[in-house]
Amino acid sequence: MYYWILFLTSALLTIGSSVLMLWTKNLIHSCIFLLGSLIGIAGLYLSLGADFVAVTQIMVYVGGIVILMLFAMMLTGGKDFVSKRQKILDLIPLMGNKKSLIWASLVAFVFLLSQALLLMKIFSSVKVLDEVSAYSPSVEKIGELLITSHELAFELSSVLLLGALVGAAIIARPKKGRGN
Amino acid sequence: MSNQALEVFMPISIMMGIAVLLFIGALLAAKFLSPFKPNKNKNMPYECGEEPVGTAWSMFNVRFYVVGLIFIIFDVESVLMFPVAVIFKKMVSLGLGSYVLIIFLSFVFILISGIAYCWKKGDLDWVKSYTKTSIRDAE
Amino acid sequence: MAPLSAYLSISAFLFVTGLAIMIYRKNIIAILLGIELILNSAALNFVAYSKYVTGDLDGHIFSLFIIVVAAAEAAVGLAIVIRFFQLKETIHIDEAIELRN
Amino acid sequence: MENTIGGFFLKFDFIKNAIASGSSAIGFDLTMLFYIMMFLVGAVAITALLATVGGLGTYAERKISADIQARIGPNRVGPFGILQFLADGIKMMTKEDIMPSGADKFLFYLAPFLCIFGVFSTFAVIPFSEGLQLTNLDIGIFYLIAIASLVGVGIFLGGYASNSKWSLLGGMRGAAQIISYEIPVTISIMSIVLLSGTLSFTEVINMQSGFPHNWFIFHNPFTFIGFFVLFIAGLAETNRAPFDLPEAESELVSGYHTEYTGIRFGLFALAEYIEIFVVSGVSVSLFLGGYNLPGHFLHGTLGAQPLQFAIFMGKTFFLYYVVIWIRWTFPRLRADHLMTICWKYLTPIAIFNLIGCAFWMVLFNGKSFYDLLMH
Repeated sequence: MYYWILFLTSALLTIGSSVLMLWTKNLIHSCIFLLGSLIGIAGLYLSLGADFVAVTQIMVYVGGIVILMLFAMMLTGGKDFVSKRQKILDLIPLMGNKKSLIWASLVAFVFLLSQALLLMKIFSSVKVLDEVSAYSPSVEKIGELLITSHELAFELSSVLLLGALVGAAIIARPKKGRGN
Repeated sequence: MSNQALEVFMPISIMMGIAVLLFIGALLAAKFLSPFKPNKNKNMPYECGEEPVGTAWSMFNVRFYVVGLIFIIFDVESVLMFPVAVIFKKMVSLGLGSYVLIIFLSFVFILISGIAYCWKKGDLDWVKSYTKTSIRDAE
Repeated sequence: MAPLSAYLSISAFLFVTGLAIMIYRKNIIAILLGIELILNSAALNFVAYSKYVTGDLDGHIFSLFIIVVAAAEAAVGLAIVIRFFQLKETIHIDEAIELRN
Repeated sequence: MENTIGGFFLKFDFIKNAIASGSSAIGFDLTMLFYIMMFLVGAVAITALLATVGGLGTYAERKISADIQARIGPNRVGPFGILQFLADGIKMMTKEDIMPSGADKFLFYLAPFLCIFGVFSTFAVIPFSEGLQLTNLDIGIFYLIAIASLVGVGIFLGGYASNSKWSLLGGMRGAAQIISYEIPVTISIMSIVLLSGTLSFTEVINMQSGFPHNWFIFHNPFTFIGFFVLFIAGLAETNRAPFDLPEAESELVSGYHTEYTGIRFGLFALAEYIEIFVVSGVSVSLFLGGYNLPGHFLHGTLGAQPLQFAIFMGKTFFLYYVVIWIRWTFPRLRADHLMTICWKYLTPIAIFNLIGCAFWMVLFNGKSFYDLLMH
């Protein structure tokens, strides 16, 4: 019962926010709808029993990435973000006229169909477990995995983050001599 | 029911629901109780009594972004460190303390080297460093 | 429990929305928002498969690392956007044409 | 399910028997219904408690500040003015809710909601007593850190949506301050997680079995420093003096809630006062022994619940008093000093504590300082 409430609310929040995110003209509203969508995805993780991943999602995205994006928006233009709605064709940068659009969508359709036929075999060979395991707390198991079989990835991720920190700090830092 | 234990998260949903209800209830109550007589002067954004000039948005310093950047890196690293911290005690009791200590310390050390770099380059200073370097360049 | 396909459809929907945002918007930050959605749809797939197909926690670990990479990507990407704005005074994607031709 | 408020009460035989007989009389299992009932009752009780704490917080603030400044303070409404908070609440309800022209309507509504939402959600895991903890999650501490960060988004949006220069400056400062000070808080808490090996509040509290020498603050020298790091950084996260840069009256009028009037300002204020309670409660639970009676006295009985609740509230209100005391004693910091304190003092100290705790675990096998001294 609770599972269904959680699942349906989260799914509705996720899908609704992502549609609104596409629909809205204001960039800051778009970012807030992204926030709603991410919280919905955290709820979906929870409904899958991935409690640690769900909380990580809230911690990193809500507390970090969304605020970082809002900061970046304030640094780059504030209220100028309300964009005019454009015609459908103008929105597709690479296909300026109707003819090329129609041809391209035809080609894409055929391509997708053939891909789907090919991949169908692989997907149908995936066996879903008969008995899905019940929820159990996952932190300790994740900790054990992180220092045993995934230890290299664990250490490398810190190197990746160091690189991101140094690189982004160098890029964003004001150049010397240019006063603030 | 395969999801019996998932219901330990139910109080969280209930508290969230109560927060939503409280917010809506407070707004509705205020709507009925409070007067609503807007006029142009009342709705003007406060600027010490002057007429507001321009939009509210003004150019912000990039240091806000740098602070957010350092924060997010720390945040992500702490997320990865929490599971290891949780099993630290268990590993020590199993006699694997030094192994997990080395893993943990090497992770923390890379984190420290990041913040040390930013410290040295003056990203952690809120005001001074940029002007200092530019003065030195001018000389 | 909801079937695996329910999660997969939500994830596919998120992916398409993210892709649509990347095409629809000309603002670089909006494009980064779309990328976040796409990364999240991938992470959701990993967790769903680890619950329904493999039954172990490797999918969780993979999602964690996706979140880590997403954070690093957002940090560097936004830094580039800010630097771009300082140079061009705009963050419209069509202005980034230095490397054309 | 044993780890929730309902599970605690189901441990007692007479409740269990009552439910069993009730189930057999009606014909279906009442256990789940009992859990949901307990959740609802507990949640409503905690909400009522929070509203009172938030209200009495404003009263206590005014009364204590009056005491410090040799004034009398509110003394008209009720005995000693103790009903002042009700009068304040009614006043806020009846004030006009002004929306500044050019404001972003949607975000203007959303900002106080995010603050309230973030603060209230934390109370699902805060342990008031052994029984009165809505749910004892295995990732409770981590969840609390994560969900509390919604407040930062709320403050930023409050500043942005108002279309006022003061608000925007205050909101940017507030968000920057909150995210900066989250780092020392997280790392200090992590050193406790390292020592206790769990993320659940109840287990952390049960490891500190009552007498002060078992508390984590006196566990080793590093945690002793860690407590002060956590408390100072937590204080800064609540945006209170001396860290109230985002709402500094003398420079930013009122910061991110300059344009907020009436009930929405009230909600911001409520969130702030409850957040102080959260910070104090978390410090008490993690470092000062939480609700434990000395030496697990009466542990696990129904009769101990009021006592445990009183002990937790007593410790928490002591820290609450310290917070108010600090506010009216210290001058406000300068913006650059604020960031210097966070990044150049608190964060390195917190990391040093973390490394120290890790070494302590390996070298002394996790024994406390007192244990090493005695044996």
